[in-house]
Amino acid sequence: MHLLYFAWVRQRVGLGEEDIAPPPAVRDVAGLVAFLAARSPGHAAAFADPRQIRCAVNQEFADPTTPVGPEDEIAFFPPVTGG
Amino acid sequence: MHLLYFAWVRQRVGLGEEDIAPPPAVRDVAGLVAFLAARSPGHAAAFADPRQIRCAVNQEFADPTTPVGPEDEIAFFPPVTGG
Amino acid sequence: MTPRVTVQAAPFDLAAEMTALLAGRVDVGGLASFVGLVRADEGLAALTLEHYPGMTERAIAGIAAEACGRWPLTGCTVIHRVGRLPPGAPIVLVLTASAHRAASLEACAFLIDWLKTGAPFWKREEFADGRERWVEAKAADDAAALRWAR
Amino acid sequence: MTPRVTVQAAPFDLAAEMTALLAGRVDVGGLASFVGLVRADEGLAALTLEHYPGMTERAIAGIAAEACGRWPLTGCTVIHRVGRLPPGAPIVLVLTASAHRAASLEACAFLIDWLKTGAPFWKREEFADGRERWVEAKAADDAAALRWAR
Repeated sequence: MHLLYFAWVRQRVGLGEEDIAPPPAVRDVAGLVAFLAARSPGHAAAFADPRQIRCAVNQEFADPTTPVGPEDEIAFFPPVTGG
Repeated sequence: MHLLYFAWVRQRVGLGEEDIAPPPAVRDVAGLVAFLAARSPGHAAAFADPRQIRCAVNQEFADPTTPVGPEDEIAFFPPVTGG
Repeated sequence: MTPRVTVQAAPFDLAAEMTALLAGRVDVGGLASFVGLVRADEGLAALTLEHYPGMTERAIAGIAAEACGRWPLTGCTVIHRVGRLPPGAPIVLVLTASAHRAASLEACAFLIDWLKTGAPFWKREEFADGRERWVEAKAADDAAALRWAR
Repeated sequence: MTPRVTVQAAPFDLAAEMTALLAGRVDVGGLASFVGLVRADEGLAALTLEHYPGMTERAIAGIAAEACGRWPLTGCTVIHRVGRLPPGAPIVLVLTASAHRAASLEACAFLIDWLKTGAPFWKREEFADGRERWVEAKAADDAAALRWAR
């Protein structure tokens, strides 16, 4: 599972990307967020308020119930501010 | 009184501009149109259907009741098609 | 800020006009533009635009000032060409700058809509087969009609 | 017609982009553009834009294709810059060409509105006094929030 972090999520985690292999119980975005929040103090800070986090699975916007698997590219980031 | 004609009004009248001195009974745009329509066959053709004619007095859009006087610049033209 | 309003036969330089609205400024967040061009519909060979020198410029300056009152513009440029123009030629440029994107976009649309209905210009079409005709105003576009017909 | 979509650090050449949309055509009646620029509000010294390489380009291409479905566009270009930009720098360009002015203006406004709310970009502000902060999305601008919160 390939993870990407952007903007202040990246800064808090301390990494732009990482590869992880979560336990099989992690089946969707909500489960992955709970798993990641316990991974390091940086991850904990990044995921402290999930309402501030947006997620994309394989480059499509996702929600907490979106399934995740070992081959997926999963990105976490704040609400977008382009234009 | 200085008159200006634009677009097909100009083509039908056969003149781009002219100076005229209408009788004192001509006091407003409607009176001026009636006076002009009798001035020549070209004028008659131009003013045959007043609904197709727009008017400006001293470079402001006018209507049939707008007063006209000897010192005025008065223009007649079709509905505008700019942009 | 006084809008820049020009009626001219010559082509306009859009990049130069934009640069002029932005030069030395750091308070412009949005710059909207609209360019109207001659389409070769139905075998059109050329479009000739006529205007009322003096009144046309005054009328455009008036509506540009109104746009500046309705929206907080930092810059506004309207250039309308006259004379004989071939298909593909630019006819009109509207440029609006503002701190905020919505203001620049709305003011730009307002101005080009008004130019269609309120500015003293008249278009004559020439076709490849030699026909010529004056473009007729659409009823919806003829704002001046109300003033006359009331 | 495939929209041209680019995310790049380099400045863009608006005149060249316009010329490309009009080259050899006589069926374009309206060309609308919007340029977004960095404002120096509150002592802003620089804005740094980050994006999600791959997803950002796909997302913009998707919405540009949607715009081409909604409006009869003859051309559409979206260029969004990333990296560190000083006040006054252009950030984003949207260009839309159509036979009709309303289509070009509406599609241009639609695209820039969507870029604010749907494209994966994040802005960090640096101020003259050394402070830095990530720009927070306005609630009204956060279209993705619904997907998450439902």
